[in-house]
Amino acid sequence: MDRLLHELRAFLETETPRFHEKWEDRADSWEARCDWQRTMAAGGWAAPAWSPEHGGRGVGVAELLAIEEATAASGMPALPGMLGLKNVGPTIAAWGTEAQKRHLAGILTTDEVWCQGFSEPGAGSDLAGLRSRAVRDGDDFVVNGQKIWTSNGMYATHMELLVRTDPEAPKHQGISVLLVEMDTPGIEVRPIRQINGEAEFAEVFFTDVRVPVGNLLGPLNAGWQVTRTTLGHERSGVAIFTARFEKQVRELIADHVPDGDRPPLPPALVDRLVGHYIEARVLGMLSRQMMSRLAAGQDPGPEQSVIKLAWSEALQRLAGTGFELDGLDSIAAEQGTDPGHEYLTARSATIAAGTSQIVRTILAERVLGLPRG
Amino acid sequence: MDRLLHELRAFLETETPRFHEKWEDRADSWEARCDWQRTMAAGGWAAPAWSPEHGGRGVGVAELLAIEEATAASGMPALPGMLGLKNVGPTIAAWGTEAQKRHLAGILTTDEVWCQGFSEPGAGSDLAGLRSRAVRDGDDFVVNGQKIWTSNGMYATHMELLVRTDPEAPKHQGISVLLVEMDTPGIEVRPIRQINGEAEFAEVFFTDVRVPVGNLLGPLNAGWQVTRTTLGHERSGVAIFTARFEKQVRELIADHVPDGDRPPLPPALVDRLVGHYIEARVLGMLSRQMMSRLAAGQDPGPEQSVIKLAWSEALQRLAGTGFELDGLDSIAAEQGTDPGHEYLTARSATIAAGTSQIVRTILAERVLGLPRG
Amino acid sequence: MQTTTSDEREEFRRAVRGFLAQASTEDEVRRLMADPVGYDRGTWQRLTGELGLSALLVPESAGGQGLTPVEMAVVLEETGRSLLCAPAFSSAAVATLALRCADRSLTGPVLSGLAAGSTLATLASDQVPGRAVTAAEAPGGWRLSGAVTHVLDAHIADLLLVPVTADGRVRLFAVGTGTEAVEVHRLSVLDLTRKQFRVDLSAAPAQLLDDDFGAGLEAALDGAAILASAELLGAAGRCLELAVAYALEREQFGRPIGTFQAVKHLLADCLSAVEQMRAAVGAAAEFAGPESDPAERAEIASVVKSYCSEAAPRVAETLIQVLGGIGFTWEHPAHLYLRRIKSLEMMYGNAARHRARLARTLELEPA
Amino acid sequence: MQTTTSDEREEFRRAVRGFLAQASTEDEVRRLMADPVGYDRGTWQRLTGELGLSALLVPESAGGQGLTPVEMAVVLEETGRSLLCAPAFSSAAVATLALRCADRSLTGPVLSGLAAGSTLATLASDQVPGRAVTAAEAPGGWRLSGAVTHVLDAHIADLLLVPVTADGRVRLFAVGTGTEAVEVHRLSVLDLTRKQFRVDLSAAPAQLLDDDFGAGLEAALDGAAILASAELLGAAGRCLELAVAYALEREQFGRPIGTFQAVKHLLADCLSAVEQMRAAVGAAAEFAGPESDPAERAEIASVVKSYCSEAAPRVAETLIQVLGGIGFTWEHPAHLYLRRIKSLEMMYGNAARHRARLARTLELEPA
Repeated sequence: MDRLLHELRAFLETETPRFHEKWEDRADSWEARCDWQRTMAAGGWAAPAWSPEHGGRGVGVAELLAIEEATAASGMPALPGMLGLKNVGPTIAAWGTEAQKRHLAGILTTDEVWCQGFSEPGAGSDLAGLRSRAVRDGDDFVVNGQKIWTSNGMYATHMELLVRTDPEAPKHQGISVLLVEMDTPGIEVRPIRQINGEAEFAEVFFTDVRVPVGNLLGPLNAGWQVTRTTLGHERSGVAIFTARFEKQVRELIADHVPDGDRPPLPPALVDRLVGHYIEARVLGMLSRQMMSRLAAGQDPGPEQSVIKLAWSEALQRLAGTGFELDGLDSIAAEQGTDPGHEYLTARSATIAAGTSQIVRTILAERVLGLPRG
Repeated sequence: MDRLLHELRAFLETETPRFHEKWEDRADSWEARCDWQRTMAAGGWAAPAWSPEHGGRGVGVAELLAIEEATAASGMPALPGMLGLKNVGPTIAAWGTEAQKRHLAGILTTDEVWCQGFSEPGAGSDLAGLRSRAVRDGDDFVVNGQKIWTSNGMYATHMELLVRTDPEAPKHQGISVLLVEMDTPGIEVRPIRQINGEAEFAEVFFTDVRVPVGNLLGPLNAGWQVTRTTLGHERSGVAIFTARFEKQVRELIADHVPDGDRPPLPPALVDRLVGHYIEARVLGMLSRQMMSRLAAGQDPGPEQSVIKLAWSEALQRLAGTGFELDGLDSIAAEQGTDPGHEYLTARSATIAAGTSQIVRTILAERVLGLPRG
Repeated sequence: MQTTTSDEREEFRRAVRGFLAQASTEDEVRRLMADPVGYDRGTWQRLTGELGLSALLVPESAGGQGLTPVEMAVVLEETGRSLLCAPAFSSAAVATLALRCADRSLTGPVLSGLAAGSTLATLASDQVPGRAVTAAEAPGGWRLSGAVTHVLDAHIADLLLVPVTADGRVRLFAVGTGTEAVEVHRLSVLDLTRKQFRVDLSAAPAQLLDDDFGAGLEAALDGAAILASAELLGAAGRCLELAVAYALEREQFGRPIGTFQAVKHLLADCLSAVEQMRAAVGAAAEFAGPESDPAERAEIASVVKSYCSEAAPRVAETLIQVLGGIGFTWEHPAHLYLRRIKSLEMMYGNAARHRARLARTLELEPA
Repeated sequence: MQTTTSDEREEFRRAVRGFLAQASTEDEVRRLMADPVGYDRGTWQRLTGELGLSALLVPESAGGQGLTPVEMAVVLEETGRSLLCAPAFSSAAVATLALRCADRSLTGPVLSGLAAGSTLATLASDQVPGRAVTAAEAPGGWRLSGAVTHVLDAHIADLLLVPVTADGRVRLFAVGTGTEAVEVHRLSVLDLTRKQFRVDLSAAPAQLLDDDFGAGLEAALDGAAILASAELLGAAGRCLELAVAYALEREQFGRPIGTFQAVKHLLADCLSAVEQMRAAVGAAAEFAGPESDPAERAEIASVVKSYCSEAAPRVAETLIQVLGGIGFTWEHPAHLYLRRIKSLEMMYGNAARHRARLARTLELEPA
């Protein structure tokens, strides 16, 4: 582990200044972030958990977390192809044909940018209630329907698409996964503007879109199991969120330590900041417990849903405290600022990737064994 | 109103010293409290809301609240026959035959002490799920079954008993009310010891208990409607709870104002006390709004359930703060004290007379119109 | 001072609600949000003309209706409910109430202008740290210099009402806008339906309205906190309506989400909060005028504003939670309510500030 | 210092749990609650003999097992879970840990007695206000006078461990009980399964165990806070099990109450709390010994004790809420758990005290 981190740090020390020299004030642009991903990929750091044959290092979860923390600490931009690297790539590696596995190289280098077509307007928390349909017609599936909340939908070249292929089967058993090129005729992408003014998601409309049968990932009508691979990977990412959350809390506190310029906070706010600190520390302990269980080859246990639930609620409360700490500046400030932005953004924490209500129901039924209602 | 309160205060000024002179340090005993109720009844103050023909004054809700507040302020013990005065009496007055109405005089004077046999072990929040049965046999009903959580069950001479008289009917439509003498053969009363060590409730067992048909209150199988009369009266009592709650909060705060002997509280506790004060003040405003609506002859609106929900949760939180304010004395103190007593007692606030969960469901379905699940 | 019966107030509420249902539709709110002026003059003229909004709080002696904050609270519950974009809150409610708290002998002409709808005023009581406003008496009259911020609707106001503290005394001045000595800088705002500004004053000519406005300013700010609570109530009440409507209509797992206990209980808690806000605003509005006892007014203002500042955001947040993804989109009006509610939460004292004041009132903290 | 693998610890846990399932049944707990002595000597001998409980934390050099607070936390999770009535927490855990934090050259014989099970000790660190304990050195040795309170199991302890502060220095003394100079007064207690006492010392003969126990006392109290958190975890975990079992079995409105979303969500929140407590106790136990860095120990002790002091009561309260009326009866064990949990909440610093210390550590408040 030490040797690995030593190599990574040396790599970052060499490459970081080169990157900044090249991109200067455009370091946050899409092009710059793609360039950085190519650099990371060349060093074997873009997807270290992938097997070496696909350009990774085959590291375990503990190493992965350490790598992610070290990379985050370098202050470099997030990799633009994260969905492909974290979610789609591992799913293709697990279920794909040899031909399909050729996508992996493109995912590493950003030649292919992947998104996931899962959520639909009529099926929010009830993911399996999706209604987009694919009907076999010769060597193609013909797809009709609509997806929503597609992250990176505006940039993507490819989509991992969840469609209903057997409308007669029980809802979890008639779903398949198709690998779709976004420039196929009949696909229309529209950005979704969020309450914070940003548009990181898209709606994607499919009208008689022809997808070759060879693009079916995994068995026909086994899409639910195939997707679970992906969701599993997504969930283990919560461990990284908690590490970031501890950092966020420490930074917010550091910004409000009284000194010559800053007067002491009102006591109720001090106590709230301390409460956030306790929550963040305990969540960190829970996530390290989960990582060490995973590292020992054990099942993750209930921690991942507990972390998702507790983290998303804690993050939202933290944003509320931040709002209050900013005082009247949270509601009106000089031009160029965006008052209340973080507070608004945090509203999605308890909705995206499973509402808090759904996660509680899952914990009660799957972990505590309470009967379905 | 002013004249009424003037008369009451004059009455209390005369009678209070007489009472204390007579009973001295036994003022809290059952006998003393019965004696006090007889004194109040003689003055027309035991049940001022009853009609004059039954020994009341026919006052409206606003007057009633003012009378209750003035009486509570006098520091005299609570009337022991409260259940009869508040709940059973009005129900008999509304539904009873002339013969049955003769109970009213006994209720006033404590010659009759009434309890209510509603809850059953198998039907807690689901009151209408009761299973105690009464079967007609000649001029009697024969009752078998069990009641639980019967307030005053150990003292009562009579019970307003809810039984199933038609086991085939839908559950709300096969219930009747019987007026039962507690010394009828076949009735066994056992105290229930509570978590705070007290025993203010009883379990009551019925084995082939014969109750004359003439003791049926209201029509056969109309017990659910008959009972609603009583529950309605019980609910309007929440307005008095909120008045007491404001007083409790003010007293707890007054006990912790820093002075020479008492150091200032830690800021987090100051803020919690202020929070309790705000809750209590707002609840008081809500309850005065309800009383003035009732006084204007309008329906009470959703306030009564809102008050029950908010008051019981607030009371429980207040007990938690009191526990913390007492420090280590809440967990161990000199002999003769009862550490944590109020905290333990407050556990019942969100359970008795409808759990908070049931009240929320009622509000959602009956006020907001959400469909039954 | 006129008083109204509760029946009259309900009739008045129906009139205001009916008008705003036509005049302040979601489309219109979104149009005005994006518009730099941010209100519709025709609608405002009808509000002042047909409904007498700007005259409501003005004494009859100055040509107004001489009604009380109780009636104004009815109006503001409706403006909050419909997200009205107009200077009703800034000018007809808060600024007019501030004038009612000042010396009557000097405020008459200003109040007459407000009643007639020919003048718009706004209270500018937030001074920029390090640039506090100072007043100098010159031969041509008073001149004010310094900067005020978080001023509502300063771009359309004819008059800024500026309290200035010097030598332990507070004076209230009226400053006419539209001169070079008054520079109005637009701020970025959370609540897009209500514009806010920083205003720089450079020896701006000013009219003295009250030479001893200390108690008046306290009364005005406490009254404003109560009026803000009325808007919070209206906006939160509407959020609850929207959430209930969605819970009845939206299906998940094959049935309306309103059948799920988790949703029911979230909404029942919102109902409890809204009913408590309603009772609190109703009780506090009786104390929001300058005639009430200052200590009682301060206490009830802090109770109601801290309660509503905490309860209303919970209701708006619950609306978004119940809506799920759709509640996180710009197209759904939920965020417009959340933005207005979070802004009102901070105005005229947030919960923390009012709780701290109550701690002093209750003697739990030193005064 | 021995360390164990997590597999060894789980095996050890199974052994302790299996023993306590037989030895600390609800009937036995209720019998001992009512008994003035309050523990069963036979059971205690088996706990010290078969399971080596009293020797667990004693160094090998003093005849103990030389294990760490990590293993003791496993024991205490189980004693909390089974409401064990015995001096495991007071003597084998807290007092033994306190001795481990003191000068090893002087504590050896006492630790040997504890390891052998022939001695019971208890930490007496709470002094009665106005009657602080003073120590005087006389020809026959030290004598202590004053009063200590909230002393666990003082009626059965052979030794009281009394820290005494004088001239800015803390000394640790051992005071033998059973003399007229040591008067033990029983207190009324909330947690009926663990007796507490006030002890009056009147020139009681005392043995000096550590002449400079300042840092040792800090270590002992922080370690005790972590050990108390382990009992809180065990008791709360059991409350959750009881609530789930009842939710599966009890029917209302014709179906098990565990099918209702409101009950599910209450219990899911409890699961979240228990899992977080478990991770926190596991992490903190590594720091509970005297070898760890004092600042790190203090920080993690405050994090885990404040978290568990708030989370565990929520779980016990939820158990009673889910049980409904039956949870409010003396006959149901729920209140026994609530009583133990609320008592542990207050011991070795409640949440407010540890949060205040964290505020200082984080420099949000002056030190």
